[in-house]
Amino acid sequence: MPRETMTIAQKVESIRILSPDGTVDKKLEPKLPDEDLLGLYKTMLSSRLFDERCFMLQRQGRIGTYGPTKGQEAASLGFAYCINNNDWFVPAFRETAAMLYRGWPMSTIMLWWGGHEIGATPPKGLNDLPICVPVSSQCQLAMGISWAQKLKKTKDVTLVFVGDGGTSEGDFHEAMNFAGVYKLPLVQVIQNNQWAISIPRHAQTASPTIAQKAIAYGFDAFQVDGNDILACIVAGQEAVKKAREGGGPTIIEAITYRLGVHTTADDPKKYRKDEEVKEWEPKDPLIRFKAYLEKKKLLTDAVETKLREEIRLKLDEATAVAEGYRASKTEFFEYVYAEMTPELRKQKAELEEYLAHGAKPSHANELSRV
Amino acid sequence: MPRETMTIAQKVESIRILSPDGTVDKKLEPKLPDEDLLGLYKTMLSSRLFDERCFMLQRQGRIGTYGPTKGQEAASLGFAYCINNNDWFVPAFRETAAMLYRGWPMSTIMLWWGGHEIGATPPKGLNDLPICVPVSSQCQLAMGISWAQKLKKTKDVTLVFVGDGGTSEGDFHEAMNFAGVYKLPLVQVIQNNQWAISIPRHAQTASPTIAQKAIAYGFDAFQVDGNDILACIVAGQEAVKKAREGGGPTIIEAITYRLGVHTTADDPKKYRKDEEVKEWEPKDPLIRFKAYLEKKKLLTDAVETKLREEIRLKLDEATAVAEGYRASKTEFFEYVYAEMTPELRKQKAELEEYLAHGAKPSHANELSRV
Amino acid sequence: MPQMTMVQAINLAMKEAMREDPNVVVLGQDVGQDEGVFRVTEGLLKEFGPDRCIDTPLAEAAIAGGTIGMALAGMKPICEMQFDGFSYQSLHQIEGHARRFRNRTRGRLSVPMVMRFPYGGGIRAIEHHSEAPEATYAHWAGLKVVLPSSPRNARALLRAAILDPDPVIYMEPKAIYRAFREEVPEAPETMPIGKARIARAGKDMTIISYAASLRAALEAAETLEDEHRIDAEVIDLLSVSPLDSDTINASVRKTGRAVIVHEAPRHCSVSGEIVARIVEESLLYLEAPIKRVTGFDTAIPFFANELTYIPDAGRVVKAALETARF
Amino acid sequence: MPQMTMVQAINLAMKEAMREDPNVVVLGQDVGQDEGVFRVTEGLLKEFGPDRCIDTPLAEAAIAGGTIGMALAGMKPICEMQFDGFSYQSLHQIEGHARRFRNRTRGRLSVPMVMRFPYGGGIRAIEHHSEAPEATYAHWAGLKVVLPSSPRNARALLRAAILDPDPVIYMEPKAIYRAFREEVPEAPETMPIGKARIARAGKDMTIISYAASLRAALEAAETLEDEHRIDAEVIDLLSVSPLDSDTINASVRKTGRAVIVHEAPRHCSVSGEIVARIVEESLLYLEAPIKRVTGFDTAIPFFANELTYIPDAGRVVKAALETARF
Ligand SMILES: Cc1ncc(C[n+]2csc(CCOP(=O)(O)OP(=O)(O)O)c2C)c(N)n1
Ligand SMILES: Cc1ncc(C[n+]2csc(CCOP(=O)(O)OP(=O)(O)O)c2C)c(N)n1
Ligand SMILES: [Mg+2]
Ligand SMILES: [Mg+2]
Repeated sequence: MPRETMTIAQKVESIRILSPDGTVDKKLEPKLPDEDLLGLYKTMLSSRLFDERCFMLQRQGRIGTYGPTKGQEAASLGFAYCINNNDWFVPAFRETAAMLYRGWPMSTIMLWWGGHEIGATPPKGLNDLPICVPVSSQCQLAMGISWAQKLKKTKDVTLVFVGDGGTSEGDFHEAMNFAGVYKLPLVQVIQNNQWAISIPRHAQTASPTIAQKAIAYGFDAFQVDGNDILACIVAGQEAVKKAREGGGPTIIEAITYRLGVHTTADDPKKYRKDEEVKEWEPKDPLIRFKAYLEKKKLLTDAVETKLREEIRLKLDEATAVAEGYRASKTEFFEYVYAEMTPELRKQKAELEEYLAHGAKPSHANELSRV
Repeated sequence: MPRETMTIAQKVESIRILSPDGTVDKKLEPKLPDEDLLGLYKTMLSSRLFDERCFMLQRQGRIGTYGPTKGQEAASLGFAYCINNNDWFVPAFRETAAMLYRGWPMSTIMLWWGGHEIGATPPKGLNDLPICVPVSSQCQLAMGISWAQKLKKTKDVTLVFVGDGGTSEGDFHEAMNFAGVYKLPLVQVIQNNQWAISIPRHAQTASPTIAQKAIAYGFDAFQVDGNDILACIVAGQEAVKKAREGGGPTIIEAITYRLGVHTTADDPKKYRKDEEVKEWEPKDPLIRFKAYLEKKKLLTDAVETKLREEIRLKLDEATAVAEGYRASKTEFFEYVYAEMTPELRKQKAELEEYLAHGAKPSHANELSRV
Repeated sequence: MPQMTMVQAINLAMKEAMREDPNVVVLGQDVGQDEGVFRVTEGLLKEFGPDRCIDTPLAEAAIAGGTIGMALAGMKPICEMQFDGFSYQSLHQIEGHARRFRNRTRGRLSVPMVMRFPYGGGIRAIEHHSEAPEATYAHWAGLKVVLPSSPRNARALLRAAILDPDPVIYMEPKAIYRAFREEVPEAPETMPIGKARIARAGKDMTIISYAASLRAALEAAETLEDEHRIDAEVIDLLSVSPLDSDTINASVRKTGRAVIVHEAPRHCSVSGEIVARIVEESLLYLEAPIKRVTGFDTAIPFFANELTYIPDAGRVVKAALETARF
Repeated sequence: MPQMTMVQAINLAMKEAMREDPNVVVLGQDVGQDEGVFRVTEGLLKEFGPDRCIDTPLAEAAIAGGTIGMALAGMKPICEMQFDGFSYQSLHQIEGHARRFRNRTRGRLSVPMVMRFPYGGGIRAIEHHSEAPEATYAHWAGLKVVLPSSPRNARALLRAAILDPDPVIYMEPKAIYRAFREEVPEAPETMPIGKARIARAGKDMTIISYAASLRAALEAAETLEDEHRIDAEVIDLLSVSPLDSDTINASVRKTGRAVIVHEAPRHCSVSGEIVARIVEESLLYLEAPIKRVTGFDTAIPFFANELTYIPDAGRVVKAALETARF
């Protein structure tokens, strides 16, 4: 004062390490063990092929609507790589690659898209929440989980995902503000895939970057090339380290692109040009990472073929497990509370009587027939 | 990219024109007509004395809980001065000075605090919403109103208020984001009075200024000395002009201080030090503006005495009007819908029968006895 | 008279209103370029442009609150929640503001808005896309809560909702969005909100239902007639707030027996209210307990099992027979 | 045994739980330094420090969502909404997450949290501070909804809520926060959630109520006895989800007559549900229509007129006499 332009203390850094043709910035390149690099590639490929399989299952009526993650594999996997099993992992719904890396069985994820609660049941031993549908609501849960981590004086962190569209929700704002106030060990990744169904990024918010929203909460942010898994890993590791050491939360905007449909129920031709997709196709995170690994002599066509074959077998197996799943028709009464109430017992009996007395099952509840 | 600190395009400017002792920054001083300056002072004084009157009425049990605005008169009035009757005015609940300036009868505001719906009824001819209790929810309404103004291609603007605490709510975020996306003619003032009941400003958000939250929404902001009415007016006029000309929204953080209690139900001794209040007392917006007007020879002790007497008479009159108000006991059935439903007619009859048949009125509903 | 689906009928009602009144605008996620995830807003952007058919960012409370603001400022906005399950994100704006303004300003301000959304289960959708929240809205005075059951009444009721001076929550049973076609008159028509319809006249028992469940009720009535010689009257409520007590009670006084069918969970639902209204007015006419065939007091199961939860004709028949044989 | 008010009893229950289990934390607006706007959290910050009694920023959905997250991560959090009317800001987190996790993860994850808030009218508070939203929560399976009526049961029920493995919404009738004192045992005690209490035994009629309305019910029962020789049984529900049908029906089967009293609006409320449960189980025992003495289907009036809206003993007596003389 009296009248001056103020300086803003928070900072936003941008990072890219691997360019689309697989050239690496040597100064920024993280030193990762070879087996990790190959493992990451295998997970990305698994995710891509899982997408294709589910797409087909959906088209054949064997699962319900499916939301592919094609093109965004690096932008979830790179961050999941930075945390361990004690840390919490909170996905939105386009983090298949990260979920596979965390250890979710393919069959479980298939069962979620197949309309079964067992698909929302995290595997034992993982501190993971399941897929979350109400956009951005998971940010509040993750904030609370990281709060518990801090209150319990663990050294654990929470990694949570949201889309570009999700940043418009009140839940995102409130969660970020709390994270800032309590300096929570929270890493908030925003998968900015340029679209929220038909709403393009520029119509979602007037802020030129999403990363800069962190300034509103008093902490720093990264904007990374989300199709560059090395950039995701570097930013993720720095944010996780900061969180673990008590330095508080970080927002990471990962710039990526949804190469496919929003879900199998969507027709992107209604709202976006093919040219735009064509432009992004060469920036595919798999192409880029593959080129990098090839230059490093870690990947050859022979290895790729072998990997694909391994994954195909796993997908066949997962499909069989998922389609073999038989859900009880009435078990949904059993998990409303730890103990069934008298009213629920009555209602369950009512239904059982109906189902027993020759009432034709009104539909198939097996994965293979829905 | 590859790794760099990004520059932020949005800017936050700070403004102070009148220092606490009434010295003016000549370069920044707005040229306001003398009668306007005196009118503003009279409104500030009216608001201050209204506060004192209501405080007394509350202590005597003649109205309910009352929320004083002492110390914050400039931070609402300065902005209300910048708009006209066609513009919309959307208060939170600490904008008494602005409401008086807009033309709300003192008796109406008293009746709101006295527990009567008539107190929430805007005077005819004003585009005003009444006091809003759910913190920050009014920001969404104001956003919608300014959206209507833009869609209808008017040149009108909307002025809306919220507290520092209110900026933590999801509603604030969503409204600001929409305002940015649609470039709405909205001026969002944040009365940062350092407290949200017992929560100090620094515990409300980790962001060093509230003004910088505008960066998250892609537009510019001001941080003004909210106890300096000239600074409020200058920032307000620039923001209103920008809005009117299609330049979109502005956030204005007005730094002020709640010199009194949160409400008459509150005991600030539980959470803040007397010294802090003592520090802020000399920064009182009335002291400062009075000194300025005295230096300009617009105000003398004689004028002040006359003004106070005029206001006292108006307060007496308003108190009499408010205490003379008699509400119908059953009219609350009549405004649920434009037309009463059959069920409501039945319920109303039920109540009327009860009230008619000697049922002792269960309480007094006159202002003077509540 | 053209034949159309409910989706087309709703679309038509919006177009008619938008042509007549420039203050009518439509807003929501993906309602413009994408024409709505169910194509309910097809053609609106094209015909009325982006100032009348507005794509919004992803924030339900802002869509609702912004809509309320527009209505306060003299417009006639129609907002869409993309699914029933996300309308919860905006409840505080509807509860706290939309329903209150007329009363708290003694009629000075009002909120003539419509909030519409796809409602209920049965389309194999993922979590949170199959909710039946009508009781939540109906409990809050100041709102009207409308649930059409066919293309023709969907169009007439949406017109009524748009013309209504108060906020209307309009729930579109998505399971029958395209399930059948119906003749719809050329000229715009309207229907009073709060008036139920006798969907099938009968004398032995009253089956009360609404929205997609009406089909199970009607199918059950056929079975009852064909297989059990029970002549059931079926009432289609169309609105659960206001609730048409008169039509319900007139029927129950005639039949002495009632079954209520809806897919929302049972506890503190619309069916409880209906039972209370019948007991208050017509207790002495009752010849059997009133049965409720509803969603159970659980979350609706994920879709593989959702039809076990949603009442079907078989469950209605079973309850009706128990009622008849009481 | 010490005498205490409900505020003190609730405070005691929290202290007891916090002493026993380090995972129990309390969070909300002004719960720490200020000790709560009603002083319900008095002494907690002092005894347990800022990591156990946490002042939060002003954002209800974050308080609720953060609490759910803490519970998922193994803690036992108790969050406070400052008033009933602001709990609406957090409904989507409660509906969408708190109530669903056990079911959607087939028991793998659960949400052992308590949300507590001051409930109802009668204290001359401004708009949005006098809401009675129990039906909204009760409609959502997976939640338990508890409303105490006296210091002793407030303490026992809050303890039960904290120990409960599922989310409990605990509503504190603020009109009786300090209205009377009651003896409370030295040792912590608990009560089963979902079990109603016979507050007054009687044989001629059943009055069903809960929370602050129970006082109107009991006062009415005295008048009925003294002035009309009607011996009313008064049931205090204590929980509206689960709802204790057995106790209600046992009483109505004995008395044949029932009046239900609550301050929430009537349409699609708890009283409708109670009528339905009685009709389902005990229709043939009913000798008169069941009367509902409730808040009206309007917003609760601003406070100058709120007592006209909230049921008082006179309205209960009137309804009871109509029921008795039917
Ligand atoms: C609260 C809420 N509103 C609306 C939806 C419907 N919906 C599902 S995904 C989506 C777009 C999300 O966009 P973004 O956050 O960018 O994630 P993306 O789909 O691009 O991964 C919408 C509107 C939802 N699931 N939740
Ligand atoms: C949504 C909501 N939550 C809580 C409250 C209770 N409450 C009233 S004022 C207030 C503090 C508001 O702080 P701030 O926004 O800074 O405004 P100030 O009171 O300082 O003017 C609170 C918590 C409320 N009115 N609305
Ligand atoms: Mg996106
Ligand atoms: Mg403040």
